[in-house]
Amino acid sequence: MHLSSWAELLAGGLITGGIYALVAIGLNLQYGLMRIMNISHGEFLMLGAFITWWANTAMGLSPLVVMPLAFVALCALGMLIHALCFRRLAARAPSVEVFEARSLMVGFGLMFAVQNAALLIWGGDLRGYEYLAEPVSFLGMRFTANKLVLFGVALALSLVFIGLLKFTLLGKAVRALMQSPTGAQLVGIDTKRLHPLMFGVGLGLSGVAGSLLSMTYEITPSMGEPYTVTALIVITLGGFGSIAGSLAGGLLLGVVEALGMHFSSPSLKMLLSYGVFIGVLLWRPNGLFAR
Amino acid sequence: QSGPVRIGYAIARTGPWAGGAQVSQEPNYLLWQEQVNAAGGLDVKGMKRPIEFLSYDDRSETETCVRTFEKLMGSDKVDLILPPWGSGANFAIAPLANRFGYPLLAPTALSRKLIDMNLPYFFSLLQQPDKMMGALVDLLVANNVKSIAIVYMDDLFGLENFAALNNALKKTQIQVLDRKSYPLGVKDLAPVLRTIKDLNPDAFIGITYPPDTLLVSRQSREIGFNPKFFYASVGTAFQLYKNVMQANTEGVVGMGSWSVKTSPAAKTYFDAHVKKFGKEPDRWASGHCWAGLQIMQQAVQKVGLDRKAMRELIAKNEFPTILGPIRFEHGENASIPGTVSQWQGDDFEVVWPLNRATAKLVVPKPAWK
Amino acid sequence: MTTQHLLEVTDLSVRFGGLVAVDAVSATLAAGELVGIIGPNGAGKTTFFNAVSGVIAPSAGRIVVNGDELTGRAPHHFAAHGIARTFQTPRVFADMRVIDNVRFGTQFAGRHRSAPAGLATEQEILAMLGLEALATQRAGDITPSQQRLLEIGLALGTRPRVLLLDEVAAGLTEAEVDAMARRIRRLRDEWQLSVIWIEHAVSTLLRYVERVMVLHQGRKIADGTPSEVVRNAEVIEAYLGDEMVTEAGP
Amino acid sequence: MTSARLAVRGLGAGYGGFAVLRAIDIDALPGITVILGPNGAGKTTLLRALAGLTPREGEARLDGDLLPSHDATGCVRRGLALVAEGRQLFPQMTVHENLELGGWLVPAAERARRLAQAFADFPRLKERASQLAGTMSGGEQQMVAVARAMMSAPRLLMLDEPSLGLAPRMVDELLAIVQRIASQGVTVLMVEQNVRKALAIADRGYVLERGRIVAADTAPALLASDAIRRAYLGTA
Amino acid sequence: MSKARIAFAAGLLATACLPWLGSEFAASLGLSCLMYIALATSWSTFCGATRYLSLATSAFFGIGAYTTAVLADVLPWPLVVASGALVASVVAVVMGAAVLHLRGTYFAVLTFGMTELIRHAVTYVEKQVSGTVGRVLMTVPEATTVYFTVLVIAALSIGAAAWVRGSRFGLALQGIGADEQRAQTLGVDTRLAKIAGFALTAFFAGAIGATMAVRWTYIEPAAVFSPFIGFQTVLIALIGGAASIGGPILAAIVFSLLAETLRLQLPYGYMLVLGLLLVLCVLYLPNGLASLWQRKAVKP
Ligand SMILES: Nc1ncnc2c1ncn2[C@@H]1O[C@H](COP(=O)(O)OP(=O)(O)OP(=O)(O)O)[C@@H](O)[C@H]1O
Ligand SMILES: Nc1ncnc2c1ncn2[C@@H]1O[C@H](COP(=O)(O)OP(=O)(O)OP(=O)(O)O)[C@@H](O)[C@H]1O
Ligand SMILES: [Mg+2]
Ligand SMILES: [Mg+2]
Repeated sequence: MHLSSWAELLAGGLITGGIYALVAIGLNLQYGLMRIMNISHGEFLMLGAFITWWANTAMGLSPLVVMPLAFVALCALGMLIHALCFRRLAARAPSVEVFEARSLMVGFGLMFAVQNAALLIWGGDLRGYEYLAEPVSFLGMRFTANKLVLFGVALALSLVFIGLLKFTLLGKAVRALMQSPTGAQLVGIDTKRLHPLMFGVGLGLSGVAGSLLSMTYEITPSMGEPYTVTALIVITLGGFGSIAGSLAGGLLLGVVEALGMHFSSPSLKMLLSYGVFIGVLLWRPNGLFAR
Repeated sequence: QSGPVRIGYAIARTGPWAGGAQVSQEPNYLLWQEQVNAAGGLDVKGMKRPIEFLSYDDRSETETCVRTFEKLMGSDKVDLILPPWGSGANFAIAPLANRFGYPLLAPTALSRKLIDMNLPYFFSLLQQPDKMMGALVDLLVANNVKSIAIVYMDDLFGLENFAALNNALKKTQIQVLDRKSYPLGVKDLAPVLRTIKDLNPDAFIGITYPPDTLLVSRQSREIGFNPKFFYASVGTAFQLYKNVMQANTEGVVGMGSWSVKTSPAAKTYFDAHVKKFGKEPDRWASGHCWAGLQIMQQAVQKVGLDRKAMRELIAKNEFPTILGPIRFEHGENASIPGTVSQWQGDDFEVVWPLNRATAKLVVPKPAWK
Repeated sequence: MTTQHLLEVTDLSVRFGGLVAVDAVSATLAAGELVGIIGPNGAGKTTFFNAVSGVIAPSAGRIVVNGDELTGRAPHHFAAHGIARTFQTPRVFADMRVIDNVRFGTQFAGRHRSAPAGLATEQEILAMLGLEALATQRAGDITPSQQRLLEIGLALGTRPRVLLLDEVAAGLTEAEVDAMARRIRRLRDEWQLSVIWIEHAVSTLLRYVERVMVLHQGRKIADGTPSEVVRNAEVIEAYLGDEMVTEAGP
Repeated sequence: MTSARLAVRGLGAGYGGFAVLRAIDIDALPGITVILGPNGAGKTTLLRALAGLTPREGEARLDGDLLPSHDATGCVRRGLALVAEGRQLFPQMTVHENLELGGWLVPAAERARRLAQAFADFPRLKERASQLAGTMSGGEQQMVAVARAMMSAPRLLMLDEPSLGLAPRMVDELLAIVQRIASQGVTVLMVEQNVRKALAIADRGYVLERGRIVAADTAPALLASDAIRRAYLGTA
Repeated sequence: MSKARIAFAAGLLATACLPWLGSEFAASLGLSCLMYIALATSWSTFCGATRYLSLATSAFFGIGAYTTAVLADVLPWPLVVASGALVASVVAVVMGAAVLHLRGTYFAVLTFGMTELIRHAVTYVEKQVSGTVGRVLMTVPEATTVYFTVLVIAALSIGAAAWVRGSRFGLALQGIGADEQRAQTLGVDTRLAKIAGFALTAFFAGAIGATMAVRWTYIEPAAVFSPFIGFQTVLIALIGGAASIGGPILAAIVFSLLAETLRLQLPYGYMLVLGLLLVLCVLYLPNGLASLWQRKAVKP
């Protein structure tokens, strides 16, 4: 294979990896920082995708315009859901472990509900549209423009959140809340505002991911589950709560898959990526990038 | 007796099967019911009775599907049943229907094994893999294709078709440059397509499901892989394919068996479908699904709701349908040969075999735009 | 080998990354001994207990219990060999009743061992600790000081030969610390348990133990009778300050 | 200094209908006030009620400002800090992060200054700044708890058994630090079992028994009192 | 205690009569209740006590199903089911030895990953060996045989759960759930206990998979290793209250019947309603259905 083919292969893997990281950010905020195992993550991603598809096909809006709107809409929805469900759960759960189990169940409930609300509104068949699907050539490599946009946004969002959590106390405050609610109150962290906001942002980011993904993949009401799984794997690999970790973990997974596919076949690739995932966790039980 | 005719079915409205079921099957059921009822009802040996559906979601779960059909046939004792979607569900339901004695005219059961089970009440409408792949290889040979690369799905459908394809290739000089399998739910096939592009085959054969059909098409376009023949099996016949690929559908080949030019009745059906749902039926299984409903309707008209008599009638006679006359042999549709279709302009035209073709094959495929 | 020691620790070291929490400590415990451990905060006392009870694997050194080498084995092997311990921050089973907490050990490490009269049943153990009134309470509902007492109950349930006590008297008033010390003495005197006791209440501790080890920055800097240790200049410098000068003339 | 910094009137508190404290009046001036009492007297409950962690009745004013009931964050905003029983650290975060969060409400510049002060007071914490708080030794965790409370620049500092688990020398150092803080005008309210040492540096003391104040006096007077000696100082 | 036994016996008797008294549909509904009773009960026997959230039920179910697919024509029926259970347990021992040192979400995600790994491995091996992925079951036992097999498995799983709760083994599992290291220092060989418990769970899930497979005629990895089997099991156990025996049983019945009723009565929006009901249930009955009768029992 030519050098340029290699470059293309690796770059393709990185782009896929960037997509994985993008899908994971929202869940990473919710689970990594707040221990809300939002198993309905993929469903909200699906909502973002449907909103974008609908705005594009019905009103002709560009997905890039819809993306911030999807963020705001899902963010608001997230805060509402937090107020209705998770606030009560957090107040009543005797321990973080119990809280996790219960939020998992709420997640399932939301998953059923959201998926089927979408089904009632939009129906069960596959949908898709075309946007920025022209291939772009650079440095002898060819990728579609929408994937490059996806990758760019994934990278930018990851960096923004890495910075936000690194250079402000915000991320630590959110984590603190879960480790010792009393301790957090005693240092003056406003528990009533911070959590809903963070949950909302997490959901908003799922929406952004869905919005962008709708440009390259088909959408159906049941499309969410695989994304939830991907997100979960990526954040586990990178270490819960570490955005940098999941960016690195996502990229790693993308490259491993691309190489695996090249050297074996896509079927073996699944064995390979789950093998890598399990191997990594057995070797570094707290994720690749845990301290 | 003059009450409604009760017809029961379970089909996927939620879960992974819903995408296929909601394109090729349930809309046709609903359209049929509407049309028949609008015409005064189903003709049961001369008496017109309205159709009442007892329809449920099978959640894309075999177990739920089995349980629901047990309820429909065992407890509700419906007059007739309509098949669920997909080979897996039909595998589970066919023996059950046989036990209860309900004719099952399945439009989306694709496995030679199912036919080989020799269940008297089971009828398969869609062309089986050996036929479809045979037709494809004939087409390739006729067009002087020397080398191909195959990508196929890791499930029953993919593997049976792959085996049938290899079988058909044995008698030819065609060289297979690469064969790669992929699993359900794959999200990226670019590395594989790049390898294939470097091998530069005359034809690309994808034995794929709708999401992957789109994936290989999009990604082939992305990396600039444009062989003379670009074949992708399931989903090319869907309107979705046109919606997503737009002008890039031109020249793409796939599994299809009819178009509006196949028969005037097909055109009428097509238009009615578009009118009711605002979307086109797919050019493959939907046609067979509709044909199945037509056959059932004719059988009921002749022998009423005596299901045993219905089975005998269906097994031994030929029925006119939108796809042309259909006759079953050992439960298999013996009338419709394997077919290949191609996107030309806004339609997915049948291009092989020549006696069923609605248009002439365009070769080579024009470049991706 | 002449005297058979119950517990024999040789050159035990525990490292956390670059930090040496326990540094080549050797120590022995004979049957029926009551030994105190003192040392500044972070000296490695708790870590020493962790290693000697199998809770963490040492980085170097050997631990021999009753003639069997147990270095690096899982904690239940230590428990099976008769080593029982308390945790500095109580780790009782919060959702179980107090009495079930004590019963736990009797079902496992203590199952095939006979207990001395007076410490045989869960009730007797609770009575000995003065917790009998709380027997049916949920263990998570009792106060931290009571939980520290219950920690001893958990340990006694395993019918141990060696008891490792980690600051069980923390948070008690002087009078209460004294009562605790007498209770520990009884465990040794009446039931022949060997005890190692960590406590910062030095003046009381030194009055009740016959031997005391001093840890400082992971190393053992002194090991002797209380009166020897309080005169040791290094110990005074590292730990005692002017604490004992006024109070604890022997 | 005449006006009491902290004024508590008629405070009552309990758990689920069961009253632990009744009609408590306390005045604390800038300087150190200790609260003594046997196990289970309600000392912890008193501090938790003042800090807004448990609901209470009665009123508490800090410099005339009403401290809100059952609103810990509100109390912290008004200048209160509590070193709680059980320490309430963030075990999976480093010492440094724990301290930073202690200064959550403080501007960044002030936070940095206070962090430097905390590290100067507790050199051990500086050495271990990047160790997870949950893996620190018992006494070290106590230091983190005290240092964290000081990060928020409180006007009222409440300490629940600050010497718990500390080695004798460390207790002396800690009390010296508390004394220094008090001398800077902070009001310190401290629960201590180490009665002798606590009274030695305190200005005033209250004795709490079974939920009521049974004695209140200056520290020297309490230290001299026979009742106190008998109840809390053992035989020595 | 004896009250519970009487209820158990009565329930058993009633369920045993169902195929004759009720309709085909009632029997098949009963079958699905029994299946989830067995899965949820055996899951919570281990996972409820130790608080290990295992998502591997699908793996064991699928392994059982495949064992049947391979052996159904060779062995008599009871041996087929037993083999399914045994193979699943053996896999559980290997899997457990690898992952049971991890806790919490890491464990959950890893068991999920291993299930997927097994699914892909089975697919791959099948493809290499038989050239296809699915297997068609030609000879299958009578519907009533299937029903009674599941009934026996469910009864055994309840029996096992009751036995474990009163035993030292159960106490060890409980100790592991509360504070594993503390339990170790009190003499529990936690590694052994965990692997044994995990294998026990797998045993029942494997048996159920082996039995239910014959209802499907056609067995393929995507269907029998479907993660939703594992999810539903967890969900039912948690709705019921994983720490009790009655909770998961009741939840299996309530959930199956409710889901089925809603599905039949509200063919379009039922999942929406089901989802909302689930959320409400967690919010207002956070300790599961078991808390309905336990609340009175615990407080003196
Ligand atoms: N898991 C760990 N990782 C890193 N450092 C640790 C860990 N556990 C203990 N340490 C460090 O090892 C040293 C010894 O700790 P240890 O708990 O043994 O002290 P100690 O003598 O019991 O002190 P104290 O009297 O305060 O309880 C301490 O400095 C502590 O911070
Ligand atoms: N969460 C609780 N629920 C019910 N009762 C409680 C709770 N916490 C404390 N109590 C009871 O309230 C009383 C006062 O407890 P508190 O902790 O305030 O005492 P204290 O003076 O701090 O004792 P100590 O010196 O042991 O710390 C005790 O009788 C205790 O049993
Ligand atoms: Mg210690
Ligand atoms: Mg207290």
